[in-house]
Amino acid sequence: MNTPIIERDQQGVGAVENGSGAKASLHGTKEDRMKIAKADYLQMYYYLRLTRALEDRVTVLYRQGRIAGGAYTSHGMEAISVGYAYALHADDVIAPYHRDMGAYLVRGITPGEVLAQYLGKRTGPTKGKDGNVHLGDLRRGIIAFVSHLADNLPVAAGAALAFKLRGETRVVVTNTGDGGTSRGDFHEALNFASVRKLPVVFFCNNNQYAYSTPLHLQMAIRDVAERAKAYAMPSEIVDGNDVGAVYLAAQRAIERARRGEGPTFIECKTMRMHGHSEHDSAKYVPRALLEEWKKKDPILKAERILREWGYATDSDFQAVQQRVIKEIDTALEFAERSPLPEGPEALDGVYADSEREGLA
Amino acid sequence: MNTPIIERDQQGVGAVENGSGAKASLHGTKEDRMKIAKADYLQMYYYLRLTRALEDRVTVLYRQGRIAGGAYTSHGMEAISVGYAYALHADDVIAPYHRDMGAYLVRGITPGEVLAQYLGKRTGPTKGKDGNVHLGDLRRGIIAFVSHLADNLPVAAGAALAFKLRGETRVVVTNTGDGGTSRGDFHEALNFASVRKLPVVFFCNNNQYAYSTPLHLQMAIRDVAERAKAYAMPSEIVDGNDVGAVYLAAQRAIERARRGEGPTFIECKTMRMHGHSEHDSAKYVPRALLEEWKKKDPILKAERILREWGYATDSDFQAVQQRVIKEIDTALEFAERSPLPEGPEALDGVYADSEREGLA
Amino acid sequence: MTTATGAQEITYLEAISQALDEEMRQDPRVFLLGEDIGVYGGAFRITEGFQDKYGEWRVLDTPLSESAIVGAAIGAGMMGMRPVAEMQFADFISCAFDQLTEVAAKNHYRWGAAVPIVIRAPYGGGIHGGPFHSACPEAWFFHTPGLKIVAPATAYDAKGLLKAAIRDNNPVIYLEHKFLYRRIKEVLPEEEFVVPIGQAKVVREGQDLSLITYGAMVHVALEAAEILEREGIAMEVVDLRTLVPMDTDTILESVRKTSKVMVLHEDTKTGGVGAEIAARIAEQAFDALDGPIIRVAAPDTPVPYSPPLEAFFIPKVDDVLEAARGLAAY
Amino acid sequence: MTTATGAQEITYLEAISQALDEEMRQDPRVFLLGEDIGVYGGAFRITEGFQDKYGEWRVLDTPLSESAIVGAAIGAGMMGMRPVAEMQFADFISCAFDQLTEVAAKNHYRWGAAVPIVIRAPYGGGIHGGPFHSACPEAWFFHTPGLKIVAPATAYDAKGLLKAAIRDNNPVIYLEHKFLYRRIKEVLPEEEFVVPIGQAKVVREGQDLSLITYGAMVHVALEAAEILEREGIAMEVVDLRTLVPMDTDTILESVRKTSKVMVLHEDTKTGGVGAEIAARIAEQAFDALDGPIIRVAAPDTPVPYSPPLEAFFIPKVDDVLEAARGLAAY
Ligand SMILES: Cc1ncc(C[n+]2csc(CCOP(=O)(O)OP(=O)(O)O)c2C)c(N)n1
Ligand SMILES: Cc1ncc(C[n+]2csc(CCOP(=O)(O)OP(=O)(O)O)c2C)c(N)n1
Ligand SMILES: [Mg+2]
Ligand SMILES: [Mg+2]
Repeated sequence: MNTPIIERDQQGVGAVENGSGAKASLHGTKEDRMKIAKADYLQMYYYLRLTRALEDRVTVLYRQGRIAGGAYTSHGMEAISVGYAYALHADDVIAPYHRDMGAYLVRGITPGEVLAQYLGKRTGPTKGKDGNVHLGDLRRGIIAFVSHLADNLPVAAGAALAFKLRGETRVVVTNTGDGGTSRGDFHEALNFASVRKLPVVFFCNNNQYAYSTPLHLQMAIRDVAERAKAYAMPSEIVDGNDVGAVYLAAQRAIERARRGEGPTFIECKTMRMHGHSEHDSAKYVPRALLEEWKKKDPILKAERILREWGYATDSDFQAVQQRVIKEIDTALEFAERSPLPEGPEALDGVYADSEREGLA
Repeated sequence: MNTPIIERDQQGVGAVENGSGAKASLHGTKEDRMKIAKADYLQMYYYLRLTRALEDRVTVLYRQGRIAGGAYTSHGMEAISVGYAYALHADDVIAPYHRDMGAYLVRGITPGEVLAQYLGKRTGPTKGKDGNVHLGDLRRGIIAFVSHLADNLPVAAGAALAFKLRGETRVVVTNTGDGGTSRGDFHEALNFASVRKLPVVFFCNNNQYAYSTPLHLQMAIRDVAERAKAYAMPSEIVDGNDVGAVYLAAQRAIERARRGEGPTFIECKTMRMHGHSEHDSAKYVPRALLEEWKKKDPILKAERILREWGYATDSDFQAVQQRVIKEIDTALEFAERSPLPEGPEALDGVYADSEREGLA
Repeated sequence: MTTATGAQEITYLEAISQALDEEMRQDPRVFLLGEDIGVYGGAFRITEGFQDKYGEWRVLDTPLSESAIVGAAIGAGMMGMRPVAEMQFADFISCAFDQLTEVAAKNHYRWGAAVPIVIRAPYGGGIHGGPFHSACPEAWFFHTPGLKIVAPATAYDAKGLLKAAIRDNNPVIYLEHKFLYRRIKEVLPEEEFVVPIGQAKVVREGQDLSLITYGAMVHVALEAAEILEREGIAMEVVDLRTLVPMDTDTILESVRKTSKVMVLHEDTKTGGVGAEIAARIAEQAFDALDGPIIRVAAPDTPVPYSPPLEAFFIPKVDDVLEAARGLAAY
Repeated sequence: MTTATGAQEITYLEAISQALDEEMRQDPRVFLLGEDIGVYGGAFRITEGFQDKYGEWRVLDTPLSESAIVGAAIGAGMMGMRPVAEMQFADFISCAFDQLTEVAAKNHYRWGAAVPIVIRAPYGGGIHGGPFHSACPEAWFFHTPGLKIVAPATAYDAKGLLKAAIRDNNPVIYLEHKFLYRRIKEVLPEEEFVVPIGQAKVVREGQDLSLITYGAMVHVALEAAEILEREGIAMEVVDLRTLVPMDTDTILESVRKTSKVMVLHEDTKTGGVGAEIAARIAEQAFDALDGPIIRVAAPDTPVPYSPPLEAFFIPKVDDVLEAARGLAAY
């Protein structure tokens, strides 16, 4: 069996050549600086902070026993979903997975809606029908996550097919975990998208574990990006903790898709810093590994770069943090004030009416 | 979209370097001659002839309206299943697909049983329950084909897992079409087998079409062997019309598996010379392509090599042909004489008794 | 065949082609995807010539990937298209099962996203297809809230229900019976028509007992009714046409009228659609019943290949006659 | 908890672990495979410590691939092993559906190859799991000839039926109810025991009406029976324990005794197992019936997440009481 990718990762993914032949993105370079405007970087920083603060609050609520179901966070991986979502146009579409809170927020789901969803309130995007990160809203271009991992990959390809059929230049971005890439639907989706050159970008959050399963028991390859070769699909490996690097890689792939050149696979190397869900202590993850990755926290990394590039100072960071905490407080108030659905609402909405709903 | 692999194939696969990095096997070389004993080559030749004669008879029966269901042949592709099956030990196991008649015969299924199966007779291996090439018999190490393409790939991996768990050195060989590699189960099986280094060899009969679908609408890669890279699985591309080359490639992979070094993927380049099933005129296949491939017929190729190596002469070939025709005549008599099952037998055998049946 | 008036008789198969053609012509959102539906025109030649007419994107040949076919249909449907996906044989729908039950069926309930897709599933036995080319897959999906299922028995319904399915805003499984493809034909109206989803039809009136059925079995039922008539037993035949949502009213009305009821289907018996029909009657019309609710259905086995086995397996006119005589005498 | 006699009370969850442990100890052919069952001990900790005891091959962590898990179990089973595959949640069995219905279920019928595998499926609601972590998947497989299904309601049956399932030569879907895992316990016999597949059990006698049920609903039924007793209604409760093959005799016997019958299940109503039970009764014991056959089941929707919605969705004691009172008065 292969050794896990961890060792190499610790040397900083972006900086090294990788064996897979996939392009490796550098991060924090001067070249990048020219490509990311200050306002954009600051905005992404804000979303990193907002995501972190929101999910930290979810964790607290979970520990207080106020969330009936499970709770999943993207702690330490926020840069991935913030980065890709920020690279999209308003009429593009995302099909996120369960550690993409940042993408929901960038696309306009409010923290209040998220907390309402967690608390099972009628004001959540699913009106209490579904829980946690199963948020969807076609008006905001968000296809709701389905627990069954990789199920939304063919769906994302199909959404991209609709755009292609209509001659639109819209793009779909979807994401999956390293574990999710082992499912048959991953294969069928990437193969189909590649044969038909569909405008879809497949992200993979490689956080080195799928629940308790380490990468080397999940696949025999070192880099998930190797999977793309089976589809003649261009791939890229990126430091998933560097929001700028993710954003630029996403932009490249999205624009490629928009030009009609087909799908791209982007592996984001990162680390799951919490348990699989908040009930899981993740004893199976070596502590040293977590310590190492704590230093690579995407918020710290963003702050370092923002400072280096002269885009922001520590007081700016504090201001953002204060702002997001206030936003989360307000959001929680909203969620708490919101009514629970009434029992018989369980019967509503199994079928759509004859009038088409949602956005086309 | 990629152009189909056809052009290059016409130059003779074995002889050229291929772009995928997979090993390419040469065929008919002196080196091979040292590796294949005369008796073995002649025996394989006999099986090529037997397979051809049997399936030709099936085609005739089909045209005469004497086969109630469909009929699929491996015409022009007999070298693949004869070659891999001949490379196995008696206690190894195969999980063939629908163009592997040669493998059934090598493993000891008789032409009489095959024809009885086609005619729905009680003496067929499925006693009339199933038709055409859905032949299975655990005592002869044959896992019956399931129509749902690629479904038997995880099953083959599981059989190999049993051998590994028990510390046995037995090996499983399975086969799939180029089309079958697009199914999710293909991906899940190869990934699992590779992670656990299971003693299984995955053959792929790349006959350039899946029903009417040409390779470039099936996958974006040029060589199916590229698929193996997603699993860090060694692969090899072989001239599927050269029984010796297939046999030697199978042998290498089987011995590798037997040594505990894990699975191998072997792509056999070939061409489907009949319609998808005997009702299909295959108008969608360019005639010139078929003409070209007719020259590469595996029986002609085997005869050329046997002659070159001094293993046999034309009169030997004629003797074999006479022998197999007689065998098929006898087989058809047997099948015709055999009784049809009685209606109520339809109710038998849904569940196994408490006594274990079949071979362990 | 042409009738005396010069009107053309159309087979069940042609009716399906016509519906697809008309809907594609009228609505640019409609497109087809599946294996071998383009150049080849589909395993049963339903889309023959379509690719010439509508191009290789609106008649899209896919890789051999049922799950991706259905998943892609779902995605395109949510983005405002009207995909019609073909399973080459209904049997292979098992490979797309997860997409249908977990994604297509639940999306609207969970987050209000309509999934206007049609899955065409050529189903049923009688063609010596064996265990993997003969299945009746309806019961699995019948039990999955969020899906609709239609199963036409005539060319008229085949056309009208397919058009309704394409226009419906929900995932609809369209069960087209392979045995009927070329065996039945009728003259269809020249003007456009749609058969609304959710309406059963009394295809033969009778007062002695009711037979509830659908699909190819409708013809078995009618043949049996004809024979029973001569024996003095008037059997009413209800063709469900739609399985979900089920037209329970029409069923109960018939039962209340005749007081005796049988259910007939080609699918295997245990847990089949017939069980639900029987259960609804036993629950909602018990007072009207004058005898047991009899189910005539295939035995609980896979579909066998060999002709005598298959003939034994599939419910026949004789099976219906025997059951009906017994029930009438009850 | 320890009883007065010093005997240890065992939870439903522990009973499952014990059965696995005993069978693995006794039979080297038995091995486990699934996601996170090794180091982690499974999402519900059923196999905690097993990998230390039996090694990383007999307690095999697989990639995230349900279809491969079931397919591999089938292959290993045919080669003489006794695999027990775990679905992390029963809901994900949809991803392995095709392997179960097309390969596992049909192999013996088609060519005589026994497939001695067990699929453990932690199922059911009441734990706020929402639409993807609460499913009752039984009806899909109930309609698939070739599979067996068991659904224990007590720790005793959980242990005894799992041992029987592992020893059975057929594919058995073992439905373990998540809600019961830590909520029920009992003292189990010290000596080895097996609960034979295919035997229902009358868990409470009564003569006024019968309630047929299984799984977590057995406890709802017993609670309702207690209350009804006080109202003077004696309700008999039958715990099916095995769904396939169904013990129709025990059901019919109870119906013949009480003349009135209800069916209760947590799964959604249309096309559920209850439909078949009702249909069998309406077919085979019609003469004994003194009232309609009432089904109490979840409504035809996915399982909603929010507590008030889920509480509404899952059948409750009150639902049973209301139905029972109505039927008793019929
Ligand atoms: C088909 C399927 N099987 C099992 C699960 C249970 N499950 C939920 S998340 C998870 C691990 C996912 O790992 P990965 O894809 O790497 O994503 P990560 O959580 O690490 O971000 C598992 C096994 C599931 N949701 N879907
Ligand atoms: C899952 C599934 N989908 C569709 C089919 C129908 N079908 C039978 S053979 C075939 C083409 C197979 O092509 P390939 O795998 O390349 O094998 P070949 O017949 O070319 O040898 C198709 C589509 C099937 N058997 N299984
Ligand atoms: Mg992961
Ligand atoms: Mg092919």
